[in-house]
Amino acid sequence: MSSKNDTNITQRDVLQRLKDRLAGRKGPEYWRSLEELAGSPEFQRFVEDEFPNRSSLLEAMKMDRRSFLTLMGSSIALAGLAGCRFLPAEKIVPYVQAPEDLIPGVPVYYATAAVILGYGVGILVESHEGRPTKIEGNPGHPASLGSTDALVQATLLDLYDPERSQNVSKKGQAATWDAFFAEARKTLASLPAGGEGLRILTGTVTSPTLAAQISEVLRKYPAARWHQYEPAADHNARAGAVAAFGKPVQAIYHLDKAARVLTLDADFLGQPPSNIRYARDFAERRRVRRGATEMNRLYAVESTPGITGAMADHRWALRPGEIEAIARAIAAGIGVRMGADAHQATYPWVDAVARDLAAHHGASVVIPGAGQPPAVHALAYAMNQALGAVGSTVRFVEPVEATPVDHLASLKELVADMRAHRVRALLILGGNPVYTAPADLEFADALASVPFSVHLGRYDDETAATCLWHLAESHYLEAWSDVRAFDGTASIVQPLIQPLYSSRSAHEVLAGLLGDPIPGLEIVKNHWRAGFAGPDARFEDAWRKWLNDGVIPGTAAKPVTVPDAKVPAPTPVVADGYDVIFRPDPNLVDGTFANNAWLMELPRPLTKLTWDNAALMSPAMAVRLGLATREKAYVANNQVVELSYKGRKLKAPLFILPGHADNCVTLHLGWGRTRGGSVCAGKGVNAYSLQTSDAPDYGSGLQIAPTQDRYELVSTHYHSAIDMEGRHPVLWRTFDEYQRSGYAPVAGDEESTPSESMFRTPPEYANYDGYAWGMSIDLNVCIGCNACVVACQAENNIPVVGKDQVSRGREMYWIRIDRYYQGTTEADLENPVTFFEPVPCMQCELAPCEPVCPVGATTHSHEGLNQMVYNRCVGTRYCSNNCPYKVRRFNFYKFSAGQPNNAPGNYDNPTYKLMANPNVTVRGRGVMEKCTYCVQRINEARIKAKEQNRTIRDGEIQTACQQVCPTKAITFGNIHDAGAEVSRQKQEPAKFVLLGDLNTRPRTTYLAKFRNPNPEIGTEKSLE
Amino acid sequence: MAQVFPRSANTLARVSLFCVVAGPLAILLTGSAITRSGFNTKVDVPLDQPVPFSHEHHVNELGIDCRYCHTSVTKSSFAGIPPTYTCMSCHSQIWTNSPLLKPVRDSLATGEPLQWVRVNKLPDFVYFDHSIHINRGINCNVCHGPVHRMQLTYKGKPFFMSFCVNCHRNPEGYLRPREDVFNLYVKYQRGDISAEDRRMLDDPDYVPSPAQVAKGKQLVKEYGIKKAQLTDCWICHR
Amino acid sequence: MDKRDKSQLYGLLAEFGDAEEIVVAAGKAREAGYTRLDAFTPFPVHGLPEAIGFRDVLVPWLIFIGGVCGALAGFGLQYWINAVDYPMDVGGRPFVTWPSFIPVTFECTVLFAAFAAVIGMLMLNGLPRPHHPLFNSDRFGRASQDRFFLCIEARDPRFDGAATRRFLEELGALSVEEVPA
Amino acid sequence: MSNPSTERILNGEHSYLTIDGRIGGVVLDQRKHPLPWYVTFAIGFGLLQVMMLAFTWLLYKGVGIWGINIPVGWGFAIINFVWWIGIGHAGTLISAILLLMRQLWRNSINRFAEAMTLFAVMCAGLFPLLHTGRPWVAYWLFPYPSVLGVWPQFRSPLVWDVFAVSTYMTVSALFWYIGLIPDFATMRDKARNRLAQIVFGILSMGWRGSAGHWFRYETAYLILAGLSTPLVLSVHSIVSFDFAVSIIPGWHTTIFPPYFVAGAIYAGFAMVLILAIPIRAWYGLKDFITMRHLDWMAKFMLGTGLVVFYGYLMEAFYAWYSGNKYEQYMMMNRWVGPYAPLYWALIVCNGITPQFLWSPKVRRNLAMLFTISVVVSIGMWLERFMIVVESLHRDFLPSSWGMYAGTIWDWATFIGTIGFFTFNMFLFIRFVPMINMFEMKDLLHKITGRVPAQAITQRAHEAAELAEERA
Repeated sequence: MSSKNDTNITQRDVLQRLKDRLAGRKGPEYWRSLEELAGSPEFQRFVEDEFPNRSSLLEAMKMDRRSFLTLMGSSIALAGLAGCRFLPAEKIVPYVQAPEDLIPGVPVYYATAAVILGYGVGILVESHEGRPTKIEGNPGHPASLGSTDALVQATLLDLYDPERSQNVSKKGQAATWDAFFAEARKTLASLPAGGEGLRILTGTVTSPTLAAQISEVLRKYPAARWHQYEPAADHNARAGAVAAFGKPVQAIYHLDKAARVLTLDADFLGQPPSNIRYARDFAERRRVRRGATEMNRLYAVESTPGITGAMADHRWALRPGEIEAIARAIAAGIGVRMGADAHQATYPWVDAVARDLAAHHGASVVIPGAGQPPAVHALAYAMNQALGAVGSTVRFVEPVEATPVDHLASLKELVADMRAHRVRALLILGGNPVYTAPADLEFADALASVPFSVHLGRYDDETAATCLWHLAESHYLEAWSDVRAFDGTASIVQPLIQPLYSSRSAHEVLAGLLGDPIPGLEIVKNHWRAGFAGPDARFEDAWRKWLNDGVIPGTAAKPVTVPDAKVPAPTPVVADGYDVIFRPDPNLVDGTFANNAWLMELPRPLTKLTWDNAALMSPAMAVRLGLATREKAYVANNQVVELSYKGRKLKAPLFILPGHADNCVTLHLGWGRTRGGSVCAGKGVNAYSLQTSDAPDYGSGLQIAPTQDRYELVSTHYHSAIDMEGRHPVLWRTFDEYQRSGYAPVAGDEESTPSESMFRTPPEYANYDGYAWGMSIDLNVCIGCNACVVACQAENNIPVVGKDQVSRGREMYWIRIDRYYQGTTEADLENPVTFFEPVPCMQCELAPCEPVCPVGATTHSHEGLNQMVYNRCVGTRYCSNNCPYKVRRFNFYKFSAGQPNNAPGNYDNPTYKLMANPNVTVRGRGVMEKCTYCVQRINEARIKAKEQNRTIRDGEIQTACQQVCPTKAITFGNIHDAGAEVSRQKQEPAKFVLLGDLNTRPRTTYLAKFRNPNPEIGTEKSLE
Repeated sequence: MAQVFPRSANTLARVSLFCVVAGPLAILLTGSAITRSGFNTKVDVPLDQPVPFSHEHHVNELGIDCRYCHTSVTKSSFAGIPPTYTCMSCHSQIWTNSPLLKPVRDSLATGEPLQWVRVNKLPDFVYFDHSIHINRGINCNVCHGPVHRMQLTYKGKPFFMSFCVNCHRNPEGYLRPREDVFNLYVKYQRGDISAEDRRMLDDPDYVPSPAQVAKGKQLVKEYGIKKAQLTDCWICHR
Repeated sequence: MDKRDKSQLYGLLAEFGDAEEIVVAAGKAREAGYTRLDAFTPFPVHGLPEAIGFRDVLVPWLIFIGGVCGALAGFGLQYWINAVDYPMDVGGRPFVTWPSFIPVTFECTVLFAAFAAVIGMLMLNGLPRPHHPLFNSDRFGRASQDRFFLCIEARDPRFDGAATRRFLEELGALSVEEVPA
Repeated sequence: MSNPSTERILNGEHSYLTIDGRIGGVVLDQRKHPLPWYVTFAIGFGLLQVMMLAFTWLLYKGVGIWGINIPVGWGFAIINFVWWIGIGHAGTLISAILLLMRQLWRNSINRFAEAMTLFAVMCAGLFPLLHTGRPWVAYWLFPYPSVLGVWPQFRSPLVWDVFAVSTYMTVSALFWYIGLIPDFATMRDKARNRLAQIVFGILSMGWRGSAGHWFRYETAYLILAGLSTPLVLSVHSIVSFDFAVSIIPGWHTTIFPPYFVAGAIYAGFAMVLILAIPIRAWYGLKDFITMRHLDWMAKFMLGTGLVVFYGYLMEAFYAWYSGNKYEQYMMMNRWVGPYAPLYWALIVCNGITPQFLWSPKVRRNLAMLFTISVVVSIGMWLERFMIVVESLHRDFLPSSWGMYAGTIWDWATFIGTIGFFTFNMFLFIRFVPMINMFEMKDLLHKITGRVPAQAITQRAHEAAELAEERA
């Protein structure tokens, strides 16, 4: 029992001793042992160091009673205890010494950066007594501007994932960090001079510190080599730049300056890490208000339908191989000197597009897609130069990557060397190459020939299984690091919580190997101190400021001037049989997020598929192949097809996707995992097993054979709603019509609310002079990215229910994004106009759900909220039946406890308990739930305002969905305040009410969708 | 045929018939009585604590302010339980080796926190915020009973919903000027406290006088309390 | 007969073969001035109550009162809850939406009335009464099956053991027996 | 037998004693029960176990074991609830309404029709309770002064249901018991077995059948009938409000109350026939439940069946006439949507089948009559399926449309309650006189009585006057 005054134990020793005690323990057992440990003096002192946020783990385990009970108790309480009866006697445990700036019950926010595919997105993390519970965007960060996306939101779940690898293991046997470092140092020492045979494999590295550490390794072992492979990175852009300018420069687009945008198969609204910023900038030019005179126009050429194409004013679905030809034709049209092989326009609209782009010199931009060959990128660069875009809508900057190399080449080289037994020690820092490497490289068996292979990763995945050593990697919320955003801006990644398990960051591992094992904080801090111009005193201030702001000023990538882009010779179009297209999954990307239940269940933006990927193809193609009938072409059937490509075969369920390019099949990567957690293992089919290194993005020569197998895919849109069933859930106009009509109201009689109601609302409510909450959703800038869905899930403790339950129509999302197609003709079927419509609870003033509740569990508040009281609900489901919007969700089982079949990502698991928002009740079995307009945030703001004797300011309350929205499509506020943004939007002629004719008087209203088609290409009439 | 039943059967029959009707009624009434009784609510039942802490001694005799220990009561939903250090800030000087305080000293020595038994507990679907109630001049005793008189701490009021709703419907009787919230204990100690306030502090079944209600109405205006809203479900349940 | 054995005698029970006879017999008995008499039949015989001079109109009134109480209780409860105790905005409806209170009010009316009917009928009939002197008679069992009985109680001022027995036999009773008290 | 409509409602040469013997004998002589009783009872008992199992599992796991989902929040539970409640209605109708209409033929069937009502309502009552997500707090639907200070929400049809169904259950039980008292007395007096004497003695409350008893008895009974009549109409109207009050296309209709009540009586008579036809054979009660009775009931079925069919036509008409796109789509969806086969099956069962009853031959053919009754019962279940499921599964926003199918547990619950019903019904047959004996005797007297009632009353009055003169 060490006494208070022995002070010569440094914090690290303490950590080390604890870690040693915990070494080799897993999962729940580990938790218990921590609980036992929590009281021990060294641990006590250890958690009371200068960073209060780091004491969180201990509090979570012992201190924070109230918040904890909110979670543990509520399920019991909701299991039918009315009032305060029969609650178990419980302990209330204070601190021994309270951390300085921590007020129990009051959340604290810390700035840090989320790491997505190696790039940073600035975030603010809400922490309750040291438990990170919610991620918000950092308004000061260029890649975020206060918003985030589904991926960033979901990284919170990753942190608490109980299936993360929790320790060091050798050949699957539990080991210790010490054992690893000992063996590693021995191995390194045993290498021939210069570290011959030492290899490091990483993904994209933008972290200055990590880059420095790696180069230090390379300095120490000159013969060692560093390889990089990031499957979902923008390889072609790099190659394209090299082709066009002879050096790897990076293009950054400024869509807020662009009046005309042409994407060549580019999903700039959906592709991380720049999607959040691009979406915001794009939306800025697209909002249409009364009197608006301009609106940007988006042309999209794409093969796999994506949210970018869905937003386009003109969209053409083409085989990926045909797009270069289009690019050349348009390039020619806007005056790029093409030399001899100028391609002739193959489509009537090409010239119109070219003219339109050219007409907006300096205000138009062409964006090449990640999936397009370098040539297309080079062409795009050339077009942008010709359009005078460079400097306005496009900037060329130094690459943000520490060392921009051709990843695929780098990987191939590594594999070759491994086969030739030239690799003695391989250090894989992050990533899962065994799974993500193209099939033809057969990475796994090459790796098997490496005597000393180490894998540092968050999961015990395919690579971990193949390597000699597996090291648990820390989540970015538990380890110090730094990272650069897509535009180069650097941020310090500061942890909010002690590592939940015995894990370490890449920094700590490298430092350990370099024989100088210091904690991550010091590694990162030292690196920046070294680079800091000025005295240490000022550094400390700067450092504190960086941590506080979440960005390091002046670190954005430097602009570079580029010569005129060389236009490469056309690549011959090979089109035998069908094309196969490999695309990162919209939610799982390359598989990095595969074990994240939130993202697994989250319906894909267009297919609305959950828990599976599929072979996507166009209706016409399915009909031609006899896989579907013309009448039912758009209804998902359970066919399984066998895909044969370059001698490899893969069976995949078929999903018919309107708008998919003809004669090609899309497979989303990231699925069909064999290891790496129960959430991802065995879900979907592995597209990598068809991918080859010579054509990683798409290739021709695919054969498709129907099989007798059937497989049930689950899509949350039971109805693919190809037309709107004679209904008008979404109203839209063309921008031109709207202007010419003099901004006439969009909603006709049929859609608008009757002025009369049968009953008089009690004056106490009708004439209430306090706040009146309302919401407005601008469909014109909603890109259907799902960020709001996940944000809501994180904020409101919404459980995951699993594929089986989703297939029964029991998903729990409080806000859903409806996807509608317009048009019924076959042409429409091949390329429909797509609409997205987020639907939360409408908070009707004359709510149909309320009068039918027998126990008054759902009633109206004076502020106009449709209150749902879980603890009063008996679960008759009558309210849901009577809700015309079907936004109510019911706990058919105790979903919060993972029932019926241990659905992951729920709230009674010890780790997930830490994640839950203590201000929102965790719902038990048999109760109804629904969107509350984030009433916990409203109440918090109201209390704060009252204490300061003021009224709540406009914008002070942000609902979770509003806060996360990259395009700021959602506005919330007090509609009694005429000056409030939401009130202004409700005055817009574009305002309409969903199912207004039912006279439910919703507080949530919409702004109509506008489309801005090019009159030269064929004028469309909007739905009348 | 002969008599099947003796004469007594007549009375028996009538009595049993009566019981059939009255019996269930009686059971229901007993049930509800038990629900409301201390047996269920644990009101007035001191719980066994590691240290026999006396609020009366510290508050009333020594006049220590509530906020000295319950630091976050004005800032947070959670009133806060004093860390060991707070106790020791005095008890490192006085009663330094009183056997009663051994657990406290041990806690400091070992770093093992004190484990108090929770006295006032709300169900987890009820979201009560101390700071706003204090801010609106609601004295601790309104909900916690005569704390300043408790030698051992016990639950002062049954936290039934009807109890909360009663005050949320007519707050006037319980509102006080902000500065008085903690001041009242000082006044009480000095003895220059109004009879009304004294009753409020001492009497668990305190019923506000008309005069107080009138004053309260003033405060409602001053604080801009929207009375109607106070009984909306989502004020307490989320 | 003297007081004593009159006191231990309940009355004379005459047995008849069918409904018409008992009505006639009952009528005759009334003519003869007997007042404390009662008739027992296996099913309701029309005219018999009048014949023995039985009148009672209490039951309908009890039921009516029950119904009124029910209606008031039903509507009153709903009104008090929604207008006084905890008025809430439910779907923008007024606090007192009387049309939607009708069903419950109606059901309460019927329920209370029904209870009044049953309890009233039983109590006025002095039921339950499993023990009764008449059950001392061995033949009385058939009153619930196929025979019709006329009983002249010993309490009747004009009751005279021998005379009354003779009177009953003259009425054509199949049998006349003394029922001990 | 010749033309049933001219046939008598009491056959054979009967005296009061033979009536008692034939009916009461069934109960008093426990030894001679026909084999079918044991078979059917065994089946019922078995299915009852299935129900118990289903409900246990339900309480353990939650309503998730059923097929319900969003949008179809109500499934079998509510379908069965409405179905059973409907069946119950015939009993009250026969005993109350026909009594008021002085229909003598009701006497021989009202007793077990009422029993059927009770047991059907028991089955029905289980569902509203158990379909809730948290049955253990279902008592919140009753108004009682709770420590929460909150009350039920009386605008909700579900609260109306609670009151309607519990009142209906109570009043039916009282009505039934009152009707039994004189018969219990008879049993008491017939019984030779001491135990039977005591049991029936207690149940009969010492009934002596005095003129005064009978007088008050008849008043009370008549008024109870008067109360039950509007009650029975209100109950199914209120049940129909569960749907009519909502805004869902296919639910939101004013025609529901009459259409539901008619449907209820329709289903009820079908069930009475299903029970009566075999039982009268097994227990040799053909004298009491004659072809005339069956004929009458068949005609009732035909009549109510036509009303129900009219209801179906009206639904279609309103859908078209309203010009409301949701209503119109709802109707189209019933006709050609995924559940169309069920809809057309319903039309065949409830619309076409009963038309056979126009022919006296069919009405006289027991096999046909029995089959038609079964078909009608199925049809009425389908009707509720159409109303509950087909309206919900495609309402306003295509994005939230869904499908519904009952799971094995849904079926277990449904079949189970049928077992529960049979179980109760056969206990009743064995231990309670299944036909009202005193009313049959009354009937016999009315038919064979020598002296017209008026004359008797006349004579009585003269007697009374004379007596008064004397005094």
